Amino acid sequence: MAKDHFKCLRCGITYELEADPDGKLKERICPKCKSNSVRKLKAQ
Amino acid sequence: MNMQEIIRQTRAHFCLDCGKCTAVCPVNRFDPGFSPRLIVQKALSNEGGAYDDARIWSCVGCNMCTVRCNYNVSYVEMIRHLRMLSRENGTELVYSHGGVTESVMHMMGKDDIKQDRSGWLPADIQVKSPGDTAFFVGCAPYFDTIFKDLNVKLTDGTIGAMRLLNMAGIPFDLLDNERCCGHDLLLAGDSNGFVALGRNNVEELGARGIRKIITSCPECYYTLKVDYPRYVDGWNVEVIHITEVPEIFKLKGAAMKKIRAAFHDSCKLGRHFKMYDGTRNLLTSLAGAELCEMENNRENSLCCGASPWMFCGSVNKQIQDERLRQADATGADYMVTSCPKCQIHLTCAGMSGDGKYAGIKIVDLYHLAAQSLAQKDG
Amino acid sequence: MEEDNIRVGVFVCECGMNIAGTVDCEAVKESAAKIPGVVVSVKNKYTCADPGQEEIKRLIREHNLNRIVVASCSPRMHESTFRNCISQAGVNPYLLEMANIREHCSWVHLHEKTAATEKAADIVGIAVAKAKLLQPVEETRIPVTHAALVIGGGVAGIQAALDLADSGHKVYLVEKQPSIGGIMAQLDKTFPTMDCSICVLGPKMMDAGKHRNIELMAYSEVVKVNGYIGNYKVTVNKKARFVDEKECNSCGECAVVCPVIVPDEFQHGFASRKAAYIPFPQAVPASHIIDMKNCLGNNPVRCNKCVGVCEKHCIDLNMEDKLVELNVGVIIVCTGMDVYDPRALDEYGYTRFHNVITTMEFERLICGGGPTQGNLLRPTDHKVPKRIGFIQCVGSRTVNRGNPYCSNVCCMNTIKDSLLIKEHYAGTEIYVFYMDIRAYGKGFEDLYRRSKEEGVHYIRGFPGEVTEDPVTRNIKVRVENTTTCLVENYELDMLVLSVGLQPDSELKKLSNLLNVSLTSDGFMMEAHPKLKPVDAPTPGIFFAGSVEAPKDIKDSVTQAGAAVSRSSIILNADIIKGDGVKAVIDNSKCTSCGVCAKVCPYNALEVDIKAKSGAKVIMAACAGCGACSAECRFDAITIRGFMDDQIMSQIDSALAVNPQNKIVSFLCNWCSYAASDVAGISRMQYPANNRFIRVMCSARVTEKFLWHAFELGAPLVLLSGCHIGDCHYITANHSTQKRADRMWDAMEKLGIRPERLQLEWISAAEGPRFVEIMQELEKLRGKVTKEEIEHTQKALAEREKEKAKAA
Amino acid sequence: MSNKIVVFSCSWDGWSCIDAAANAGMPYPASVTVIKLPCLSGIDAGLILRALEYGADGVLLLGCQPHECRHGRYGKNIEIEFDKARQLLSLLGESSDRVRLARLDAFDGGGFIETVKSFSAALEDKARVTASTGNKS
Repeated sequence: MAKDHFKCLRCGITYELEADPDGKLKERICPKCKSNSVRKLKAQ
Repeated sequence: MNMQEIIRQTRAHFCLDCGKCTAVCPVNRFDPGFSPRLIVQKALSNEGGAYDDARIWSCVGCNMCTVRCNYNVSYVEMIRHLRMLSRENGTELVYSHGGVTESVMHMMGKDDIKQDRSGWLPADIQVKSPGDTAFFVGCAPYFDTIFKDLNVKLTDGTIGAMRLLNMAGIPFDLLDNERCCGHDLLLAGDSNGFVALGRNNVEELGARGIRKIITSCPECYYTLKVDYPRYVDGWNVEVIHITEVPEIFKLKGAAMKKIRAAFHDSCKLGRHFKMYDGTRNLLTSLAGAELCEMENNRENSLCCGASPWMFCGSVNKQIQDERLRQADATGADYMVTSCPKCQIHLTCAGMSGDGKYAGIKIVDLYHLAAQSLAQKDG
Repeated sequence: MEEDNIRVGVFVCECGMNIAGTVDCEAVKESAAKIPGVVVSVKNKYTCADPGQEEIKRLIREHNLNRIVVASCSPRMHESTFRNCISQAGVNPYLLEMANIREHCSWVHLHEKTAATEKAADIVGIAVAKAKLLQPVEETRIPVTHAALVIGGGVAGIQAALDLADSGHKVYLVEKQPSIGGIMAQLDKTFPTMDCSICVLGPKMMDAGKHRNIELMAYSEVVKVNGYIGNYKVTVNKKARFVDEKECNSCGECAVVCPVIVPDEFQHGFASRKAAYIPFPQAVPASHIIDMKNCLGNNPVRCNKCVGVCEKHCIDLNMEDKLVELNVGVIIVCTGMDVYDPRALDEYGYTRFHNVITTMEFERLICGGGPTQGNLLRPTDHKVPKRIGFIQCVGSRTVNRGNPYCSNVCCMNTIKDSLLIKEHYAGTEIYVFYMDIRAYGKGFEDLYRRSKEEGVHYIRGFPGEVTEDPVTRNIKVRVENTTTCLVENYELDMLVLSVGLQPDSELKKLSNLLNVSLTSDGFMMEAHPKLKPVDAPTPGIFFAGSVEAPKDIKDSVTQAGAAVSRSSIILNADIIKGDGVKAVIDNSKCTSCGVCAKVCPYNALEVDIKAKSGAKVIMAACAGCGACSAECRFDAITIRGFMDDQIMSQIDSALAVNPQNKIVSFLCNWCSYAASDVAGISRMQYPANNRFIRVMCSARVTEKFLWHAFELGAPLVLLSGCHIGDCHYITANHSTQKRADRMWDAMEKLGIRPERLQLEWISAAEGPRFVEIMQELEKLRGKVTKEEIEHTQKALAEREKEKAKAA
Repeated sequence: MSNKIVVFSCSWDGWSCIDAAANAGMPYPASVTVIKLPCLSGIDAGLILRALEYGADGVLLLGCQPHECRHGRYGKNIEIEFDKARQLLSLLGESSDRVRLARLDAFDGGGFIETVKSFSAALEDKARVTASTGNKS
């Protein structure tokens, strides 16, 4: 399954989520600090 | 994993308590005390102690419940997690067949063994070594020995599958030291045993540079494709089932005398992967058989009645008996399976009991197909 | 843009001790007085009170002031008060700027008086900077076409059309089928009162057909919708029915001679009709129709029998579809729903066993006007079934073949059906297989109790699959009774699948025509689920009935009334006034690239990419979010009241002194600004280093603004708006997220830490979260070093140079 | 001699040999564990492999001569299972000689000691060979 990688720009953690096949925009919330300053990292 | 995580992962909290799962459960048909719904409800309750309920060991893992469930609650996964918890809490298992399969799987999980993995291989099978694609044989050679008394030849099926690949010009390598995929250990809740096998398979494949696996065994297919990515570190191999190799279907068969065949879907290939047509196409176009569907077929197919070598009791025998009755009712010449274990269980059921269904000939799909092609060539 | 004769008046409010208790208002007044362009700076105890307002008016006159800054509370509190006030003094109300030194300052920095005073002076400075660039704005005035379009002639549409027509408005009622009536016309009885459905609906249908204010367009479909609130242009395809509906007196002679026999869809295929037919006896318009798909008339050897037999000569087999254009002010959508098709759920055997039927089919079988004259006979042998089962939730509350929601009407419908059976055939055994009975409405529980009193068996549990006895054709089910935990077996003569409701299969198409959104369930999305339940987000479009969610008749009728009431507000006005905050195109810069039209959530921009004629704003449709302006790469779009230069100069002012200590935050008007007000009202304390700039929507914030802040040495910038899904401008904040992604990438390329641009969604209720974010931001600001800021400024200067070179 | 040997002994002639050895004071290594069963026909390949899986170096099946079987099973079943176990061991790449089937006459204490000793020696030899070849490769 395709994964999207994210980095929280507030607390710095990175995490991954299963990519939404529809590509629908969803609110990003850092699982640790609940910030929305979450950057989607480019696929390596 | 704790109960909360298990509930979340299996979507058990969505259970609507509607009872559809129990109404379709083959085990419940013959053991009214077994209810997938109640196991899930028990897991959801505050006590969360469903794992010490002895009934969790009765599930055959056929996935009928999940297919019917409004919210796709993964009962089979739930059962597996409960079994793991139960074993972590010291439950000793009663295995059928004197536990020989479990011991063999455990011994295969040792790092320093050197198996004889090709002694049974006929000379005409062409193996391309080295190569980046491997044919995953599975445990058929071991089963041939263990179930010698049933007079089943499970390697015929795997050899058939390899012949088909040879004829279709698909090159494949064989592993010198292939381990069991571990399906049965995992489903029996033996995660350590499973991981030991997985780790050794990863090493073996890595050492040989294998990038892709073709297999004909439905359970190997499921385990390598679904469970390995989840539970085995370093797994990075593409897994396809032999019915997903398009070249196979270009072969021309049907030279044999027309036979009538009742096709028995395996739970893994069927309900888990919804692959119903590839096998049937092989049967009709390559083996040239006339397909006779049983009363329960495709998604509604009845399980062969036993899964991970545990608890083979009266309930399991009754499920198998019912399946044989359905095959008999079609009046077909053969009952065709695509899974070595279905073949073992149904053959055994046919031989036991009052012998009413002893006459049903149970054959492997790939064996049948390869035979038909060979006769045409010859 | 700055005019020479800008004369700003600053009015600093003490708000009793609310502001003066923390902020030194005298000092704020003094510092404002020093800003160039400020002519007067005064302070007042309560600026909003009469004496305060009088002073503003007096000073406007005395000093000829033409820009007013009131430094007091949140604009959400008193902006309209002061706009009124200055317009009374002859100043355009949009020449006012409020400096929020209460909620944003005195209340949230209670213990830092020096810092608070400094911040208040900054806030006033930022307001003056914007005020100097304010331009007069005229509110838009939109004339209204006094007619309404009602799409869909089910019970909701009929009710809406009648109510609007009765209140004197012209109504076009467009119905896809040859007759109005919808699903209600097919029902036998209605719950909970057990009224005859067609008996109560029939008269309403006739009224709608005859009303002088209603133009009924049956067998017609909306094919195109243009325009905006008050001025919709709608094209309707009036399909040929091959019978002049006005002339036809439904004598039925044509049907008698017609040789073609086809299944009757109204009777769900249990009866047949001719190709020349009337959909049902009570149909409105009461006219026959020729079913051209089955008519022989199109064959070379013409049948033509009907034409010959029609004495009134109203049959014309050469009739063609006609496109009709309508001008309407509002549109009410009442297209209803579809019934779930149980063929996908084949374990219930609907496709395989004839004695398995759906609830809709049951309605026809039990109805006196149905194919069996109300005799309940089972399909295989036409015998009265003695044992009937109902399976509930077929296609509802599931993600596995069906829909995830509760379909709302099926429980009550089954209860009603069970009573109908008991009424006609008292001895019938009835088994209802259910998981929850939802009898939530007025009179519903009574009906449920009556059904139980009549001896209907309610069994909690669903059959997993259904089989048929090949000889008797009886239906066998195996079900776990989940209350007793025992699996039970039932043999039934007939099984009724209580099918759920789902969105009309063509609703997606219609929603595209109307530019309205659908929820994830596929039904219409409301402008606000609680407070605007019958408004579409697009102004001037309303809905009623099951098009919004599965509903029973009563709720559909209630909603029709609500939609009519909302529509009347528009139809009763000659002119509707719009807010002045709108997009404005500078056609000299526009390249007609079309990007703006793509991001506009309201379809308020028209761009002819080929003709290169420049973008055009449909003022009535524009809501002023500014997404277009921020996306335009050519600076060709700006937003009245939130112009680029105004915001740029606010940034200049915010960072004029000690930029390294400050955080620039862009707050959207509806959510994050409201949250900042909540923090203020609740006296929650946070660091005083933040400088806020209000925009209507976070989507308005151009990359240019953000770069500008960094150029001026801002250590940290916050971009904030409503949560995704809650945007006041439908989906405008999706542009914000995408822009933040682009900014982060660009910053990284330039060697600027992306962490310095923060993005937060803060709802109007999240005061505490707002404060927490302010505190977190201050921590992040502390980590930005002087060297880092200098490096950023250098990098950005390089970038500018290269850009200039490239140009 | 430290090979761990598990002896599955039938409770008739097999057990009588062990008894006789003990009565005659004939010693055998402490690493030999004896498990008494009613009859060898109750043993299946699973049990044999389980002993090996759990760490036994060898499994010795000790029973009556076929015609002496008190249960009338004549040792057919045990031969099938013994064969299965040996075959499975070779499939696994192990020496099939790790399992040995011995049928002794009643009270043959010396025979029992002889069998255990030769089995142990054979296992020892095998282990040495494996170890040396293992070193080479």
